[in-house]
Amino acid sequence: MEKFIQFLINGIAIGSIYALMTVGYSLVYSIMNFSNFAHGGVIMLGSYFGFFAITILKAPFWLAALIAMTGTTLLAVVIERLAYDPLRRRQAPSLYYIISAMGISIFLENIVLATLGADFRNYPPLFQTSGFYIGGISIGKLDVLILVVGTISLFGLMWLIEKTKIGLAIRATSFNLRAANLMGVNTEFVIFVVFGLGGLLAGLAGVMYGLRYTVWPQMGLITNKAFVAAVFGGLGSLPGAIVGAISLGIIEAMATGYISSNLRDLIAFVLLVTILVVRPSGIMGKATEDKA
Amino acid sequence: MKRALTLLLSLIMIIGLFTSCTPAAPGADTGGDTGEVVKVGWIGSLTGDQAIWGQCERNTIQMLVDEVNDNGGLLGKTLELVALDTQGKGEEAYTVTRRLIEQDGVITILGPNSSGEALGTIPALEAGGVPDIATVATNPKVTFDNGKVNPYNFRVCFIDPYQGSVAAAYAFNEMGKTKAAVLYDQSLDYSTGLTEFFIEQFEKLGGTIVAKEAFNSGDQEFKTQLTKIKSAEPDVLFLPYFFKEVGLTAKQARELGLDVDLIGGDGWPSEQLFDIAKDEMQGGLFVNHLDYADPAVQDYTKLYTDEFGKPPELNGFLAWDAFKVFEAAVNKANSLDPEDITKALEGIEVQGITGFIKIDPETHNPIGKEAAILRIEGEEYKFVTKYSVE
Amino acid sequence: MSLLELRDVTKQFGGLVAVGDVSLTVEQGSIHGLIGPNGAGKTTLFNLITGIYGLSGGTILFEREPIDGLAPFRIAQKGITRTFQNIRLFKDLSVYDNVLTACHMNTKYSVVEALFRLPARNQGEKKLKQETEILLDIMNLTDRRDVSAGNLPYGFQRRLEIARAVALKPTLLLLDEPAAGMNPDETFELLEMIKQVKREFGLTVLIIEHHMDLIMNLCDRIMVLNFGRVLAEGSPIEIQNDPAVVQAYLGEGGNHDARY
Amino acid sequence: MSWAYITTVLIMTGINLLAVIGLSVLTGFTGLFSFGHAGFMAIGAYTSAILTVWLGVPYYLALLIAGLAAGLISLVIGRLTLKLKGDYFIIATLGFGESIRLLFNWFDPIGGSRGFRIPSEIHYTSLSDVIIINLIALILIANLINSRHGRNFKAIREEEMASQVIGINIFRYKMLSFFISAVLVGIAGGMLAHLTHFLIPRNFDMTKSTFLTIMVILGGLGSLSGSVIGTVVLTFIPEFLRNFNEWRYVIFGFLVVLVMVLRPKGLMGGYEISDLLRWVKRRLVRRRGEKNESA
Repeated sequence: MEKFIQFLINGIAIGSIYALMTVGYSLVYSIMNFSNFAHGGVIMLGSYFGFFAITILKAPFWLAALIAMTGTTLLAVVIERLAYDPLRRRQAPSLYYIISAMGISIFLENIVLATLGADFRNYPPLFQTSGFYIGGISIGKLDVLILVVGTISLFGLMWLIEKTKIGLAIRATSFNLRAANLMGVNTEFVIFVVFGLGGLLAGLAGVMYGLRYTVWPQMGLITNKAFVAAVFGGLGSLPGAIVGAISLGIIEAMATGYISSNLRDLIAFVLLVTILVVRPSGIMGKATEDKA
Repeated sequence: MKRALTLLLSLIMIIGLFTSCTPAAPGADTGGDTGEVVKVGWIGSLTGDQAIWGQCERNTIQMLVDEVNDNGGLLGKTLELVALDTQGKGEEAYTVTRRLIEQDGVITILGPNSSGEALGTIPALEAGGVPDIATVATNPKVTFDNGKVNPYNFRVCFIDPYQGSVAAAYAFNEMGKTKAAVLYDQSLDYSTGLTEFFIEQFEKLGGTIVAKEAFNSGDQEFKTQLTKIKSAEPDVLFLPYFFKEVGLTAKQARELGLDVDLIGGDGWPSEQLFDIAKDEMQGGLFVNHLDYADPAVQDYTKLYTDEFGKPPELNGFLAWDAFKVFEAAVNKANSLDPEDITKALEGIEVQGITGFIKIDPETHNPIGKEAAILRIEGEEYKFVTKYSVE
Repeated sequence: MSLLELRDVTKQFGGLVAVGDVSLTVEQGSIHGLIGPNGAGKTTLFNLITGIYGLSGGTILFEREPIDGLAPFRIAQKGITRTFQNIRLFKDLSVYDNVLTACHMNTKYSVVEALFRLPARNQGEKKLKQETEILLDIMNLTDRRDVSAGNLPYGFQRRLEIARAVALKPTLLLLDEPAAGMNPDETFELLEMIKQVKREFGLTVLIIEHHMDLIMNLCDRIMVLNFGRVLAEGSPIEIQNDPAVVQAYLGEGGNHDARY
Repeated sequence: MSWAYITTVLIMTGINLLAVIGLSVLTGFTGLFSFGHAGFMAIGAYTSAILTVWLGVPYYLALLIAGLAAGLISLVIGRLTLKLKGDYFIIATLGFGESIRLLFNWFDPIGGSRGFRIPSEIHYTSLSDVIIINLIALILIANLINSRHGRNFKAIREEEMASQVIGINIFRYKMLSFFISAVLVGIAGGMLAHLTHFLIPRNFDMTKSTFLTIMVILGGLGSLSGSVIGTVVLTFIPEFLRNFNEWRYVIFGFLVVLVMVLRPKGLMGGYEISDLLRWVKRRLVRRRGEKNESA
């Protein structure tokens, strides 16, 4: 039982990191209907921004996070302008966006590699790495921090989307971009904001990830897990993204814990396909019938 | 119809753009040892997830090539290094090796920095008749397979079975450990190799493996595996992989309250290990090629640090030795012909910084290299003892 | 003889009844009109007949066999095909290829025969090409056979969609607002064309349309839907004189051109 | 450039080309995107290697069986995932590719993550093998594309619902397309295995799948000649860029985005070389006509 709870806690801890990544990706998906494979690259740069803010600018942690988030927000918006906007003007199918995103991702990873080198970089420790202990169960302090920060920011995002005017515009646009445009929503601006928010979350995810682990050019690959999590939960659904990410974390922990650490990812994949066979739009995704 | 024209034009432009690049690239002429220049190749990861090791090797060899040229060159000729990226992939290593041999006309290839790449070079080297001296390719099959030696593959590092057995024997015999746990990277050949031979040796000596858990390259979260390991109550934990994951493992293990002795292989030593988990790594023991207190080691470390602003990774030392072996072979053969160099390499003896190297003509492995056991104390790797099995 | 029969057909989305207890009989060889205000459930009915939506209740018989629950392509293979309100052509393919693609069922050569260009494939292709050319002629599309479907003028797109549907050699053709967005001349031309293909291919037609002229001229019988339910059913004369229809649908003054 | 090196690059190009022809059927003609085809490549590579090394099966037969093995797995995976829409399918294929790699890493009898060596006495993939196999594949696939079955692929790419109502069993055709692509990619894997004579699962990662897909897209969706050109250009570009080492993929990534932005339909944009020749011929005829008139 103690072991089960420890596995559960481990699962939630890694799941909350996935969640931070998944939500930014899913948000962009909900508007643009394509998988933004550049998200991982932006997260990676967020990690670097935060790292350099701390080590070179000697910024305190909260300021470094802020700087990183500002940086990635700008980066995400610039990427949107340069790589996606021209495609949108041509009404290119989503395949082209995905390839463009792939190109960006290759570019970002390798430019960091070429300029900063392949070194692993490490955030100075924020706390000692002892955990809290409850009985024999350990809870990492960083995990708690990530969970708290993650929850606050995700609730903030939900509030923004549910309660504000721009949130309404985002919801309208995600429902139907063209119709929203006809209804007088400035969809250009909405897209701008959405990419900005995606970048903001990527920055936060990057800093948290860097703080928890290390920073290096290939770290963006971890977002593959976030894509899987998003599909688990249902693409384009924010609650789905969170549910999907946390469940993926727990599934991985349980598969490692009770079945085999060798086959962890395989088990996660089999479960993913099983869920998709039963619910083709994920756990929380809307099952849509094609309109004729 | 205009579209068809733009299409044609863009095609021509793109092709034109890249063909025009070629002449600008160094070493694109027909190669061979024309005139006073002779080329030596290096291959390895400059991109991809093992780039950190490849970059250090390339830097080291460039440094050595410059030094040779400052001292009058190799057999009177200016040495030129052609260093090419493999992205850490076997098939890329194959293409790159062919290119170095056929186009650049290199006389010997140094590197690569992993077995996965080195195994890809075998057919290319056999087709081209040029020797390769691998730096850190520890899989036995690189030089010797099914009772047959690969004629053109050599190496200066010791092989997986040796390291794994040394770690196991040391843990059992010297540390008195009987219950070992292993965490390993199942997608990394180096890690699975060490694991296999560690377990074999440890069980042979009479110890038990109480837990064997895996992860995949790219993973950074090991807590669940460590939770399982903790509940198996081992008295030693073997971590046969590279320092980034080693540091993270140590951190997470301590967080879980898993206070057990750590032991590992030559993937450990790096300045960066201390950035990740200095406190958590204290007292950790690992098998290595060299003693860091050795003056030769310190000279090189200083030279490298002065030149590149950061200390070398372990691969740098082996790259150094690979180059020295190459240089010695050329001088012994007194020839710049690849076949002559290959012959000279068999049985050559060189005092490297990772120890005394003698290439066994039967297996093309260095023989008599003793493993060193080092302990982490503060920010230093303290030499404990030389150690060997069988 | 009844070709298509709907019995108490019902479709609900969530709790919302889009089509409720609709019964309808379409006679072989007739042209049957389907009218009603926007949102009355006309297109939904088409989606139910062609199998794009599943039924919530009732049953659909085609040539006296139930077809509900079959996949759309099976229903098409049985001889029911359709056009779409918001034109769905293969936009990047040429006019010729659009029709040629739709002919695919008129020959049966296999994948292996295709891979190796065996005689069966060559004969089949020859036959399809002839059929396509004939059809393009009938639909007056031969001049534009190499144009991408997406680049055709609107009226031609509608026409091409009908040509593509007819290429299947269906028994029953469902037309969803074929005259939408056309000017009176084009509408008239379309009317003639529908009559022609019907005659030539021995079709039965079920048509949704807002152009009252077209409907009243073309149809043998008309069904009026309102809020997903049948409001009236009868000959064009009966419908025009039905007080419920006049009140609910044709509105003030019985203006024939009124859209809603 | 020396001929031996060019030969090497040409063989590489040919292996990539076969895989790209396969993916072109799936992505270019049927409009389905897969990030898991490296998995099929791995299956083909390992199957052929096991056949030639352990069972002494001749090279060409081993390739054929390798292709069929990949095809067989594709039918199972396709059955489960081809009903999924858009990005759900993409992510599912991504998961499949990673899982296959994991399985090969884990499965020790064929070397696990330490790789599988093909002894040097076994046949090496040669330039003529590559040319023969690619020619056959190109002719067969061109035949298929120019048939009712090929047109059904394109119909599905253009408009799924319209395809259904003209009686196309879209699931069956997607399966067929997925199967064909897996077979060709599997054979390409077998050729690759017999070129480097060494197999290691980490070579079949997602980057590989992405790279193949990028070749299809840059060549132009729905154009076989585009795929050929895309493959040749994209295999040669990194070779020319080799001396840039670390900067190579920076430039490559930039180029990918550039092409997408400037010419999103790819180099050939749905046209075939034959269309281009026809167009040039028509221009020439017209010009001659004009000259004659003015004379």
